[in-house]
Amino acid sequence: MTSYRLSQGGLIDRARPLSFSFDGKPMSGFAGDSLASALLANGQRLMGRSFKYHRPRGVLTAGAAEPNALMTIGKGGRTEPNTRATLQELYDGLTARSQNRWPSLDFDIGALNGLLSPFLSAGFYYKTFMWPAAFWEKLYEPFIRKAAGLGEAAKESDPDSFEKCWAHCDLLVIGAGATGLAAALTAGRAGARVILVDEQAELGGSLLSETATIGGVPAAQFAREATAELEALPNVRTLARTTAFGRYDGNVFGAVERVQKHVATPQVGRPVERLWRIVAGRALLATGAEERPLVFGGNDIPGVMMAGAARSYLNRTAVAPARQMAIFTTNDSGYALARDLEACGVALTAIIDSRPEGAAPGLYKGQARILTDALVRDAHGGKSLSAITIARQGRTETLRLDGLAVSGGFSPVIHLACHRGDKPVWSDAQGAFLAEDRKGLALAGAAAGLSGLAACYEAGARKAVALLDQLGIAATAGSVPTVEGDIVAPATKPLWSIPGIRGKAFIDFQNDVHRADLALAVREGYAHVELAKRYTTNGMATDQGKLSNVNAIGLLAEARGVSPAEVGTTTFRPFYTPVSFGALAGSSHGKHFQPVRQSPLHGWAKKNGARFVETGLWYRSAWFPRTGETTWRESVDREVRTVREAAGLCDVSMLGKIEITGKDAALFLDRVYCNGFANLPVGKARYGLMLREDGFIYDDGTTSRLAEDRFFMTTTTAYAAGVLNHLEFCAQALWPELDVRLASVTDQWAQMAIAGPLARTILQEIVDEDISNEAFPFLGARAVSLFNGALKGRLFRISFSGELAYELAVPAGYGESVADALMEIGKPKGLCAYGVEALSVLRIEKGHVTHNEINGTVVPADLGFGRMVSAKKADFIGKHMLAREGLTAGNRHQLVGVVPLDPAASFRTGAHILAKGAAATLENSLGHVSSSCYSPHVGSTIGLALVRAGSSRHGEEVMIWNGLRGEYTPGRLCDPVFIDPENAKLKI
Amino acid sequence: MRYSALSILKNGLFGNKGWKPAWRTPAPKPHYDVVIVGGGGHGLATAYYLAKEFGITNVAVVEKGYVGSGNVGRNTTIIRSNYLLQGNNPFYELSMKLWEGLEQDFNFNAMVSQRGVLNLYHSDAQRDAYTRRGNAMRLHGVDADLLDREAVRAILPFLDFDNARFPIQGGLLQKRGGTVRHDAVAWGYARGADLRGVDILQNCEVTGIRQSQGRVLGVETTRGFIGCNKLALAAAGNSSRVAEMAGLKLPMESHVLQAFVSEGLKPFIDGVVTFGAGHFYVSQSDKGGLVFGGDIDGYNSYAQRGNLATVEHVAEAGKAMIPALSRIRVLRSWGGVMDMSMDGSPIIDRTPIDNLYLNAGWCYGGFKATPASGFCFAHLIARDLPQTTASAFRLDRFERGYLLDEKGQGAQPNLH
Amino acid sequence: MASLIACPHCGRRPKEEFTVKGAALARPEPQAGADAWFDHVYLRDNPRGPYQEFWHHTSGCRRWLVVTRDTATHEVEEARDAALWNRETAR
Amino acid sequence: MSMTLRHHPVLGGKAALRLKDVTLEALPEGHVLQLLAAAPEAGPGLRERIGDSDLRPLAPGQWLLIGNAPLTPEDLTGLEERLKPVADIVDQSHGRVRIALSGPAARAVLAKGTAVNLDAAAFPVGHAAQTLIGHIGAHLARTGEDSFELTVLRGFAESLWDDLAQMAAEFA
Ligand SMILES: Cc1cc2nc3c(=O)[nH]c(=O)nc-3n(C[C@H](O)[C@H](O)[C@H](O)COP(=O)(O)OP(=O)(O)OC[C@H]3O[C@@H](n4cnc5c(N)ncnc54)[C@H](O)[C@@H]3O)c2cc1C
Ligand SMILES: NC(=O)c1ccc[n+]([C@@H]2O[C@H](COP(=O)([O-])OP(=O)(O)OC[C@H]3O[C@@H](n4cnc5c(N)ncnc54)[C@H](O)[C@@H]3O)[C@@H](O)[C@H]2O)c1
Ligand SMILES: Cc1cc2nc3c(=O)[nH]c(=O)nc-3n(C[C@H](O)[C@H](O)[C@H](O)COP(=O)(O)O)c2cc1C
Ligand SMILES: [Zn+2]
Repeated sequence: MTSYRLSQGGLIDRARPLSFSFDGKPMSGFAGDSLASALLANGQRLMGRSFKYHRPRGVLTAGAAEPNALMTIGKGGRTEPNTRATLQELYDGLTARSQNRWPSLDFDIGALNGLLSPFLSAGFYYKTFMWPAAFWEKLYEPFIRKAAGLGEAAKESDPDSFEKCWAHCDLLVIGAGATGLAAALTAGRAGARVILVDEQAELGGSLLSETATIGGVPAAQFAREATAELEALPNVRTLARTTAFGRYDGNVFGAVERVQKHVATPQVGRPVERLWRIVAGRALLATGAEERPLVFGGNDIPGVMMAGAARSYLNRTAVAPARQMAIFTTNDSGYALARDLEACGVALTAIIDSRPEGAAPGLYKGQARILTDALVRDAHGGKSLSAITIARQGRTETLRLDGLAVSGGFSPVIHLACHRGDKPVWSDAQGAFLAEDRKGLALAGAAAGLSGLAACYEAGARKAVALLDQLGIAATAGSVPTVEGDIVAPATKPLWSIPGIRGKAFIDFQNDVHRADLALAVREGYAHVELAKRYTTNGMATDQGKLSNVNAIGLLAEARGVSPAEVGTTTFRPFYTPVSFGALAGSSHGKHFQPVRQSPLHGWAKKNGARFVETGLWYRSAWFPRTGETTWRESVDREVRTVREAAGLCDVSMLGKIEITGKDAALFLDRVYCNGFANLPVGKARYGLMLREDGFIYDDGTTSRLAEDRFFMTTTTAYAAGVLNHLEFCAQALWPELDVRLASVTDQWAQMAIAGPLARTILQEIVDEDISNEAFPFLGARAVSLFNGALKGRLFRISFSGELAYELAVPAGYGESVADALMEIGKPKGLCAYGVEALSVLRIEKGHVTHNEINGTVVPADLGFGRMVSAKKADFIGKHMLAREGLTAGNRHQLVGVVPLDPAASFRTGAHILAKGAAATLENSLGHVSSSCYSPHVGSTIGLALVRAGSSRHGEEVMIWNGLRGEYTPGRLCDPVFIDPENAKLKI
Repeated sequence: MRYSALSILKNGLFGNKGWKPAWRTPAPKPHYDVVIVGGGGHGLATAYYLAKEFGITNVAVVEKGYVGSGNVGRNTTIIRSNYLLQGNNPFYELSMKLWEGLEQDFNFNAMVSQRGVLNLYHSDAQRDAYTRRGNAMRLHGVDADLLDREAVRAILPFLDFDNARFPIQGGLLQKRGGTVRHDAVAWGYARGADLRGVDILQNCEVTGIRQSQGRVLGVETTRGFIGCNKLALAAAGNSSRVAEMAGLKLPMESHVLQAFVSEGLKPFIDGVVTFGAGHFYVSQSDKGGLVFGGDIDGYNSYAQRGNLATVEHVAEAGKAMIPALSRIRVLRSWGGVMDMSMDGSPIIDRTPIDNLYLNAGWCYGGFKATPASGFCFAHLIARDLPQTTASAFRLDRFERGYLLDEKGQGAQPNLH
Repeated sequence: MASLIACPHCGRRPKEEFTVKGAALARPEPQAGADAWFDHVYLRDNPRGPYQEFWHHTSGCRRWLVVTRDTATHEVEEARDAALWNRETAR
Repeated sequence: MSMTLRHHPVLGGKAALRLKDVTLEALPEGHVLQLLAAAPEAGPGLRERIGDSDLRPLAPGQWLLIGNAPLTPEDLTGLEERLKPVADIVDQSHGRVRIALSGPAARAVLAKGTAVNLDAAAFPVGHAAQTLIGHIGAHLARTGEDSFELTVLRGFAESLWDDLAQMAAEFA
């Protein structure tokens, strides 16, 4: 055991012990521990295996950048692979498993890859595995795929819930360290609406790991007091456990709150994660700085750790990372750790300071040996650090120890400032990339390159004042509380390469990118920072290069002999840390993926035994099986026959319905339909074709004139929303001078088709007015009184089925009752309910088209509607593109009917049409079957098809080709109207 | 330098010091026979085939960024030839055939991996549309299978079959579809072209097109004027901007499409699956990340980055299709700018300017086309005749009314 | 952009509430001729920079807007009612 | 034929959901009239013509006139007459359904659905907006400090109710 729990100190709650397990081993920790600190406290320093070489790895950081200590936690549908042990709070019963090792973490066969590493250099796979060609998919790739990846995801669904939320504020503060707290306090006290987010379990940032005092109290206590004050302000919202993951246009930030990721069993009714979309007037990044590792041999051996992380484990969770430590630093911050280690009684062998001049005089008062102008060249050990080799003034020295803390300087955390494309700027003075303040967003504190608690506090307050000032909100910065015991670490010159390294010196720990890989990338011409990234995979692991990118840039700069400024960074992109699908999806999945839209006749259909089918957001009644009917076809055939012989009732409420009023309504319709509407008499309906501006048919439907200045339009179900948008476009953007007003009334009316020879007889029983053929002829449309004046409805004499038919619209709330009444009246006469399946058969028999035929590539003439296109009108939408050669050519696909030669044979929609005897090639395809069904009327399968020059091919024998199903049906093209071509039935 | 297991072994033994640059970094020559604008997949493939198949080697590819900085380096790597229309299908099948021999051809492992592309359907109408499509494929000799629900379940038991808002009814499978390692395609073609004498000029942005008497003389670039006998545009999302330098206005808009990758996982899903009830498609890279995407953001953009609303839509559809995605974390999102043409299909054609050639309008589907696009564009440039499978990709088809509109959405690019 | 569009009638609303149609172009006169119509329906300037396009506040006031937006930065400069645009600019 | 006609309120079967900090209830299906003026900028004179009914802005030149009592056809024709020529009426009494949401957590519940800033300063009592609540469009009106009314398309009413109930669950 090397790491261990200190007997006192820390912010953990020793009164609340928690038990958990790692790789099945029971362990214990305390409330306030992270999984990583608890593992360390249990002496478990080996926490994972690397991606490629399966190197043993321990925890390197105490935060979001952790590349090594990734584990799988949870069980079943709650399994979470690749969880950062550093950010996972410990809870009672937590189960954690290590990843990417076999058979065990301790003994991992994959580690043999390390021996092959000369042959597994960056990009080696692009150069081999090509022969024999067939081996790639059979052998090489499956092997590579098995080896790749880290954790294993569960295949079960998640039992917990997720949600989303919007929030608005004047000032969003991201990061709740000294800087962020100062900003939030300043803005909050001024009455501004503030949101303060921090990814940690508790607000305070590095204050929670700090031993300095602020305003006379320990830093952590100061943070807690500040938090309490903020939480008491009604205009401030504090969100701990919340990571701002992305900055989007309009200063909208995405953030994810881990609401219940720190509990064993989430409470039902509350989400486990919540996605916040924060609309920020102004935002302040107080996200701190990331400490940079140093690139020496064996820098990945468990026991090597970032100095700041070591401080955090020591001070915040009272864990000593090792028994015998050394510190390798390029700056003064290492001395803060030295002081704290000694205060905690951890042996400190040496401080290896790369600077010739060492630390500022008087900064360090401890006992450790100080080696200036010295470098750690190599670390040694297998699964645990055992020694380091130091190079100093040409000599080397080996120190035996079990812990090494490193600090290679700091990289401000500027990700969010760069998500909208802003490029960071290299600062030689800071030895780091900095982001500039932009409209809507500023950076402060360590995120802006500052060091020192007092300076950060002051900057946070000052920037908050400035940002609020831009919004016209007055605030004052107040005075900075006195800070004592802070070791301020001014920026120092970065140390990129260390000479004489023997072992592997890692840059990207998780992806196992080491120094030689970068050198190879440069040698092979992949020296551009983006190419080097892609060729070596540096920065592409789950930590997205938080620790590795700047070191890689520094090394590339050295190799290319240019400055880091010239190399530049790769692109910062969301997500700052990875975000779950669950959080991004919220509650929209499973049955709740999309809302349900319900017809007012849904209840009626259900009572009548309907089978439903999803159509867009609607559930439509598809057919109504009766006892004894075993297949859907039996029911549909019966429904079709009943309509043709007696009558049927069908729910057509989901057709789009648009009310059009205003004195120019008729003129407007004349412009949006290709056929004429201005002359439509009051009381009449007309079928209309609506084109797109490019001349192709957009939608069809009937429109009725209810009054001089009032029309009622129906659209297809699928295009209802689109047609209204389109009409509004025409009315508002094209012809605002017209007085035309549009309202969707789809939901206002329950609409039912009553079709069949007995339709009138049945309907007349509830309609007060005379609806005889004379009084109410085909295409009549009028308001009617129902049930002796009890209700007002609208009646349209239109027919999709080819039978005598009506569509009756009644106020939706009465729909079910009216349908019930009609069923009751009609039943003795043979009336049945019919669904969309029968509706479809009826319309195919009649040769009526739907969006199967109106597929966005047909013009009116293709469907036999050529004569509907008004030649008289000077203008209508689509008129001006119709004359193009390709739209008038004789060999266009045109609507035809198709039947099998053998009535017993059948075919399906989607089959292609080939000329009889033609070879089965795509060039020979004449078209396809767009709709098909079994027609009880014809006594065989029938279809509608779009076939080249189809209208002149009636009678031609063809092959109906469906290779996909192995069905090849000889057939004949014919007129698309299979029933009552003279339309006699419509007019009785 | 030939790549092989042996070369790896040899170099590995000597500290990997012997490798040479994959392509040279030449200075621009004053004049080339052909200058290709755009060092993406299409531009590089065009150069490669010009040199290899048509013997034209005095060629430069000018690229404003680094090789592969455009869409070839940011797409979701899906290849398939499941097209519907006669003007499209044979071309994409040609491309598939070229993929099938590509790596041996250019001696670079691009990980062409035919693990299958499955398009799910959730309604009879979708099934019928896939039947039509599958039959078009079959008629051209392309593999296609229509699977029912149980057959889909057998391959992908963890899709949401039981609690879905739009239950899965089946799917259209192209077994020969799959994925290819995107960057390797750019690098492989670059290396192959370079070996045959093509100059690849990175960090060289075309800023103007010099013309005289209706002919192009050459291009102004950030590295000076470069003359040419023929100028070929393959600038993907920036086609309108480059064409404008020659005074042409194109039937297209630039739109952003986002893509995503999850944290690395042990094998989770083998082939490519697309959701039919929303915008989502996913595959798993050989490195272990789930690579996925959805619909375009829907507004004109040159920004290479997208919107949170689209991110959410994609995740919603993803979890609706695969509930087990819930706890999987998304690592990174990015965007690419594509030219969305007015009918959703590409253009490979001459232009009204005599020696100016255009390859554009690939929308979100041009990666799979890379080999055939390069080959056919090279054919057109070298012979001044369209290659047969690409003969429908004409620039004047909009004006003449011969559209190639697979979706039937009409002249509104963001609907394709 | 955009995450948010400032609808002149409703205030700032998220992209989800809108439908985008594309370039805000004035419709040619009926007799404008084939070239003008072809240009209108099929050809686009597609600039990198400020751009005017039609957005419909579908889930809000249902007004069509003409939004001036930079296609490189996604910065929205202005959003005005399309009827107003039509009266003042389009003719 | 004489029949007893029954009106089926779409949320008729839903008992009010009373949680600790929020209450959700279906309002009576009275009347909802969509008023459409000829031009967006029209509207003056509206108030005088309709008396003190609850008039809520919907869009430029459009309002919803809302009340708990159903209107007879005669009432409707009367109103139509009175409003001419300022505005046309489209009856949406059956096409729109109202849900009330109240209690100290009402705002927090709605914030899970809508991007409209519900801060009292930005959205005071009497304000109304057509917006998306999650995936469903609805008209949102603030009727009190802690109370709101949602008017939604009939077909979506049940889905919206379910969503609201789910969004409210944590305030039980
Ligand atoms: C997110 C996303 C996912 C996609 N997924 C798929 C998929 O799964 N399958 C599929 O088949 N397709 C897909 N695509 C589409 C595919 O990526 C593109 O169609 C294809 O890559 C375009 O061809 P290209 O490779 O030549 O383009 P690019 O790689 O974009 O090449 C064009 C090059 O031109 C350069 N250039 C531009 N202007 C200039 C100038 N003035 N001077 C010099 N150089 C210039 C650019 O820098 C760029 O490098 C996707 C696209 C995106 C954005
Ligand atoms: N020279 C330097 O640059 C430097 C280096 C190291 C430490 N310091 C010291 O660190 C302190 C700086 O305080 P500070 O307040 O600026 O930083 P801090 O590190 O104390 O706080 C930053 C906080 O932001 C959180 N955070 C980062 N990104 C986030 C995101 N996307 N979403 C949510 N939370 C996020 C972090 O978890 C952390 O809690 C001072 O004491 C300073 O001296 C300075
Ligand atoms: C198929 C594919 C897989 C990718 N996998 C990863 C990955 O594992 N890790 C990563 O950080 N980025 C990955 N990326 C994204 C790239 O890092 C990068 O974001 C993308 O190529 C766009 O470039 P840009 O972000 O530099 O603009 C992947 C990209 C593609 C196209
Ligand atoms: Zn609006």
